[in-house]
Amino acid sequence: MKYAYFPGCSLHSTAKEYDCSTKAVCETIGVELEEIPDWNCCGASSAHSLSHKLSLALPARNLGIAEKMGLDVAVPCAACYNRMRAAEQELRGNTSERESINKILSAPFEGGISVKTLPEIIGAPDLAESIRENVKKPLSQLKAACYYGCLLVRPPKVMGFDDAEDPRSLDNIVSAIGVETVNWPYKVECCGASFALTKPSIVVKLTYDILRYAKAAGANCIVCACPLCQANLDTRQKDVEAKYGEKFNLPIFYFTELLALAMDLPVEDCLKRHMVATDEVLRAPITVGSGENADKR
Amino acid sequence: MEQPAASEHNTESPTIILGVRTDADFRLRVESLSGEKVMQCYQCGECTAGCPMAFAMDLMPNQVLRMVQLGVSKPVLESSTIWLCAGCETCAARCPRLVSLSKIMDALRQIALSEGKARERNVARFHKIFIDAVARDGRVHEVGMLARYKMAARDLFSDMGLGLRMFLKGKLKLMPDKIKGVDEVRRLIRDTTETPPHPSPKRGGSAAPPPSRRGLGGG
Amino acid sequence: MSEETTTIEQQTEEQKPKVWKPRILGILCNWCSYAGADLAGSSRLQYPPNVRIIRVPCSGRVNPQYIFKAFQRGFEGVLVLGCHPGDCHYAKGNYYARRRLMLLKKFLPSLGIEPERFHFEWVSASEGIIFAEVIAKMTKKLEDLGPFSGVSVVQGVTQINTDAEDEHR
Amino acid sequence: MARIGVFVCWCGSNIAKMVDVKKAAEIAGGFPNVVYSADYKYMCSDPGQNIVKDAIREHKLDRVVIGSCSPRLHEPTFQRCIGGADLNPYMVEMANLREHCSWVHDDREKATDKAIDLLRMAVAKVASDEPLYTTKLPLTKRALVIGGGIAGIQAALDIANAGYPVTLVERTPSIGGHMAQYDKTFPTLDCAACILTPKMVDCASNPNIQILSYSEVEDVSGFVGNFEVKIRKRARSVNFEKCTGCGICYSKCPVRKIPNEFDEGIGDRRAIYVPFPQAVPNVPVIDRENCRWFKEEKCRACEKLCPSQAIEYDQEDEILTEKIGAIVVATGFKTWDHSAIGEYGYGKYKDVITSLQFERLTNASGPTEGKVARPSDGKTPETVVFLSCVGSRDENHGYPYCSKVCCMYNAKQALLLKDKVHDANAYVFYMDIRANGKGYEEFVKRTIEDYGATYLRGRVSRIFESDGKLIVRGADTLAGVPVEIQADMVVLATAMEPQTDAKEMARKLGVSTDQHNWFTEAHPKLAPVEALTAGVYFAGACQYPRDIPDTVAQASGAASKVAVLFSKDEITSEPMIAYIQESSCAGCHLCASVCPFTAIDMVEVTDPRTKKPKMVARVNAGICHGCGTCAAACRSQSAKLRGFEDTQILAEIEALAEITSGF
Ligand SMILES: Cc1cc2nc3c(=O)[nH]c(=O)nc-3n(C[C@H](O)[C@H](O)[C@H](O)COP(=O)(O)OP(=O)(O)OC[C@H]3O[C@@H](n4cnc5c(N)ncnc54)[C@H](O)[C@@H]3O)c2cc1C
Ligand SMILES: Cc1cc2nc3c(=O)[nH]c(=O)nc-3n(C[C@H](O)[C@H](O)[C@H](O)COP(=O)(O)OP(=O)(O)OC[C@H]3O[C@@H](n4cnc5c(N)ncnc54)[C@H](O)[C@@H]3O)c2cc1C
Ligand code: SF4
Ligand code: SF4
Ligand code: SF4
Ligand code: SF4
Ligand code: SF4
Ligand code: SF4
Ligand code: SF4
Ligand code: SF4
Repeated sequence: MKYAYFPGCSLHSTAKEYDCSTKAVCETIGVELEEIPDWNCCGASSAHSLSHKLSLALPARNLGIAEKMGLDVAVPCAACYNRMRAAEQELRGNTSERESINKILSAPFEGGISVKTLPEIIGAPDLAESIRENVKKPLSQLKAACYYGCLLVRPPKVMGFDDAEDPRSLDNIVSAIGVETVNWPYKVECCGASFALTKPSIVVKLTYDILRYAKAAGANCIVCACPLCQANLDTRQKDVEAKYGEKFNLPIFYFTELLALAMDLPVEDCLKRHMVATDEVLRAPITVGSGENADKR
Repeated sequence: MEQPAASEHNTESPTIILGVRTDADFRLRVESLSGEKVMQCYQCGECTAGCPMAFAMDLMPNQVLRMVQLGVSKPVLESSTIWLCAGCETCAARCPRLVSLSKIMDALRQIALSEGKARERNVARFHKIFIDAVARDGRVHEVGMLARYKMAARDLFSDMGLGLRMFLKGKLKLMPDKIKGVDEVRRLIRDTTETPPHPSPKRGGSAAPPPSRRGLGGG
Repeated sequence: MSEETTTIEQQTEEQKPKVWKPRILGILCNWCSYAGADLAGSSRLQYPPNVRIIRVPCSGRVNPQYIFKAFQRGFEGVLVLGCHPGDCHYAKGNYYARRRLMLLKKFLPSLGIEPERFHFEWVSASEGIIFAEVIAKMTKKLEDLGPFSGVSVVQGVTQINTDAEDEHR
Repeated sequence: MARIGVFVCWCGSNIAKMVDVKKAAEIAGGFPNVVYSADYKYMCSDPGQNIVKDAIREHKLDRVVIGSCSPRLHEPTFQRCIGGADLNPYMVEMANLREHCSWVHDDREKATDKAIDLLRMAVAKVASDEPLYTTKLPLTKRALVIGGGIAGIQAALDIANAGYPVTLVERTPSIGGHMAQYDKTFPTLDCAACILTPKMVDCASNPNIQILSYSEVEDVSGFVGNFEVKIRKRARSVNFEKCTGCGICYSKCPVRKIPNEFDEGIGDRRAIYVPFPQAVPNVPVIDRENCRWFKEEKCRACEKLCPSQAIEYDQEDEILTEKIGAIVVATGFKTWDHSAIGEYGYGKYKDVITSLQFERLTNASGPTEGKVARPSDGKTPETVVFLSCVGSRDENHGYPYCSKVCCMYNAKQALLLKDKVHDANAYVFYMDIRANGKGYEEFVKRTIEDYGATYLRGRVSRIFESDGKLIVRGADTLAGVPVEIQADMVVLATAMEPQTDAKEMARKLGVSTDQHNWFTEAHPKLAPVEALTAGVYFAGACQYPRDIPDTVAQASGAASKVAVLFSKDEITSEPMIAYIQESSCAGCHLCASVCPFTAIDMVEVTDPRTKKPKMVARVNAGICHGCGTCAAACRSQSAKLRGFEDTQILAEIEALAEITSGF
């Protein structure tokens, strides 16, 4: 299985840990990733706030290059996935728009490939075996609230790989490595990522609700698949705690980090970058001595 | 920051004059930009009920749509709401009449920008700076963009602690990547936006605010 | 008998050089369109006197051969009017009519008949005004088209309605 | 040789002013086969009609043309008139000289020309008119009512009381339908049992009504007055005659925890059961899927305990064949399954219930004996939220239409809640309150003003569980704010939708359904209880969501239609219907496939020439409405329409071909 890999801007900076854990896990379970050469930013929520056409054109360039590679695209970042997938769907259906954008592109996109998100790829049934084989240390000390956020599942007609109101893909993946998952109501609520810079007070409120419900459901960590969600929940947690006077101490993991941990892959560097310390939950009620090994790394 | 449009709005009578001053084209313009049929909405309020940002908005999402139905543009284009919509698509996924309010919000932001009416300037500015950054390097370089945004927003000190923490954690990269195909990206941006942003010629990004335009960086 | 016919022919002979007027055959369904034409009458609407109306129970009754026959017999235009979709007294006779007559319209050019000479429309029992307008418009259209030279290729007709044509000649 | 008379009417000055009636009559007198022509001031007046009658006798006329007003006005008058002179009434044609000529033209010369042409056409047509006769068909005066809800019960009682026998077929073990599930009914809060059970008992005791419960209609053939219906009587496993309804069997059956369909799953029943205590007939059935004897060949407790030896494990389904004259369809509705809505929890939260379940919770003879208790823990809820339009007016998950009754039962249920649990909070989310019936608006007002239910104008976007509460996130669009309610129970007014087998039933009956599978009436305003298929009528919520008053009105309407049909001894069929010329029919089935009334069957006949069997079309005179769609479709001109033969219409066209110049 081989994919054209689109890391997106975040995975090259704030979300490096998502990038390296993704690469490590994919290599281990036999998913080959070839980075799209010279890819550009997908435009994020800014492009479609300014011009609908721009929100199609920026992803189109990447899609065109990937089509030249002859590979479907693997996108780890939920926000990039949303934009890339929306553009793919619209450009495939809207010939005139596609043609007018293709005129500007050096590698045109004709609709020959499609965009997939990492939970969709890794959660595919045919990889289940490979994941199970590679699990060295089941992470049964974790009780996770899987957080999908908005962009991974909505609009359901475009994203469509998982249920929009009660998605299960991340739950299934982390269950396979021994993590217990909780049933909680905030799986798909928005964290306000696009206001991370401009409206911090809003983000703090939204983040608070998410953390609160995760904690109430008995989770000791949150698992996500989006650098924006991770950044919000992780970096803002201190502010939330300060503002609402409530301690959460909920580490926010990328699901790939957990996979890597369970597969005993070197992810120490990743975990160091977390704002909310991870060692406590990972050490917690130790099973099969996995915590110690993780610490050694 | 002075907000002339908003104060004007506030002092005006709240009565909506229909039939006389109704901007009949407004609805059609929103419909053509968004591809949504505005009259399909029957004002149930489900969008408002599920909107995660509603608590911060000045007009509720369904009210925005109502105004568009009536063809009343001013209060909508000058609202905070259209800038506070996170584009989370909760409304679109659940609307019983299959209206995508998030697409309509996109359209309204585009109109507000083109008419220089953006009320939440920081948000509008952020989007602009973001695309400027893409135009500059083809990718977004967080530190450079952040710096430019902070300068433009005259908001240098908030979040300083956070930034420092992130920097120490190795989360912020100092030097930007620039892609080879940046000219192609610039062309894409120029050809698909009504008023293209002007990428600053200097690499690495000076701290200078982007060229001022009414309602955007001009402040 | 022969005397009277002569009179008419003389009359029409006299008129002919004055103004040429197209001749229109109208086939109307009993429940909606014929009633619409009646309403035009009770409302005293004026329309050109060139249409002759045949009443049928339903537009679904209209056999395409009637239209060919009318053109063959020198009518310059043929109109079929029926109930609006959903209003058909027989639920869906008008749908069959639409399907059939749209097909027929496509056929007309191969017979040397301008398709504009045939018109199919929905007219309800309350649309007396529309009926009058349809007649006026049709008349104008046919005047613009000018006299009809007659059916040129007859095989087409035979293809569609072989038996019928021979039986009724 | 035909002998035609032409009569031209002046209509006072209405026609005469614009048409030279004398000239027209004179010229018409010279048309082929015309032996007499006349004009008169008012043809429809008695003297006018006498002129026609006298001329028929005097000039031995065998057919007549009247040049006057629209045939839509006076055709029956002149048919009667010539019938009075011993002509077949169908030997008259009318030329519409008034509505289509004198009233719409202002050029006297041209109008006169046109009038002459119209007479010419009528003469050409009348020449080939054939005498037509109405046919008499036999009629079985027994009605079939399908579905034993309030609609079926009312229709059956009305027909029976008009003196005609009725077979009432009900699928479940008891008649009563949805209404039997309710405690109170809006807008008067009548106790449903008090007004329904007497009717159910009347049905059972009426000598004209045969109730076949636990039965289904298998097949329907034939046509109005002459249907043949096959009914499957499912094996009850209890002898109907012997059972006394003592109830010992179901109080002792060891299989207990089967969710009772009648209680909407809130209460339980046994393997042998009656759905509710007041069931009619009060004879239990054994649910063979759950009975231990049928599953494991163990038990037979009911057999041992039954004091009347009524248990019969070896009963089999029976097929009855009945001759039926008219059919009333009263199969009612079902409610929409809200587990399609993810934002309301996909039907997973125990305390998010449907309105039908709430009805059972408030019913004094229901599973909780009328105590409002939430399903999860049996506690009395303090805060209950009612949601309108769940699956109705919702193109995203459900149906675009309004279910019409939920606004009212929401009000009823909010009121009942406040009545039973005084300090409970009742919140009703609504988009519009559709309270359009007698006393309805007042009822809603009472719920709000006197009982203190809180109405919120908006929809709910999300329901989830947290900390033992149901969090309901909605909006109040009047206040312009989002609203969050911590509720103990949420009641969903789920949409009414057609029965799952409605399409199948429609196929059996030869009737049509709309895009959602509601049965389609013959005309939305003027024939709301009739199907397009003669002899089939609709009653109640099988046609569209409706409440009990409307259902009962429609059921009585359907019943009176049946009584009107049965009041005659034979069925008179219209003469202007289709027939098939079998000698030329190729058996291609085209006519049958286009007939809107499925009036054409294919039958096997012996070809008189080849003496071999062949398939031909045959028009069922009882069903044909005379639209002529078949006649236009037939390639071999074998399907024909009396009164509008191809020859006649072509003759009308041909008649004008003589005129060579423009009009
Ligand atoms: C929650 C709720 C509360 C309501 N409250 C009120 C109220 O207070 N007041 C009011 O006026 N209205 C009320 N209504 C509306 C009321 O239920 C309907 O108007 C009424 O039940 C319609 O009666 P019906 O006989 O047409 O249909 P039903 O009651 O549905 O009866 C149909 C019968 O036909 C049977 N059947 C179905 N298919 C077949 C088949 N193929 N063969 C044989 N039998 C078949 C069914 O088993 C059933 O017995 C309420 C509706 C709901 C959903
Ligand atoms: C503005 C308006 C628009 C409407 N549009 C529609 C529509 O589009 N579709 C629809 O379905 N419904 C419509 N309706 C409703 C519709 O008009 C009624 O449903 C319908 O007319 C009721 O018919 P009726 O025979 O009961 O009463 P009416 O139409 O009121 O007829 C009653 C008759 O009885 C006569 N009468 C009264 N008293 C006596 C007496 N003492 N002795 C002898 N004769 C008497 C009256 O003169 C009258 O002729 C509309 C109503 C209104 C007001
Ligand atoms: S949910 Fe849809 S129909 Fe309802 S108010 Fe919002 S946009 Fe309108
Ligand atoms: S897309 Fe915008 S308006 Fe819609 S729910 Fe999300 S934030 Fe609210
Ligand atoms: S028959 Fe018609 S046209 Fe003649 S008098 Fe009577 S109403 Fe008038
Ligand atoms: S079957 Fe027997 S035990 Fe049961 S109710 Fe009838 S008579 Fe009583
Ligand atoms: S035989 Fe069946 S129905 Fe009878 S008591 Fe036993 S389980 Fe119940
Ligand atoms: S009756 Fe009321 S609750 Fe029911 S669908 Fe109609 S508007 Fe909604
Ligand atoms: S369409 Fe004509 S030929 Fe065919 S079955 Fe019917 S009557 Fe016979
Ligand atoms: S005339 Fe109409 S109803 Fe009668 S058989 Fe023909 S198609 Fe059917």
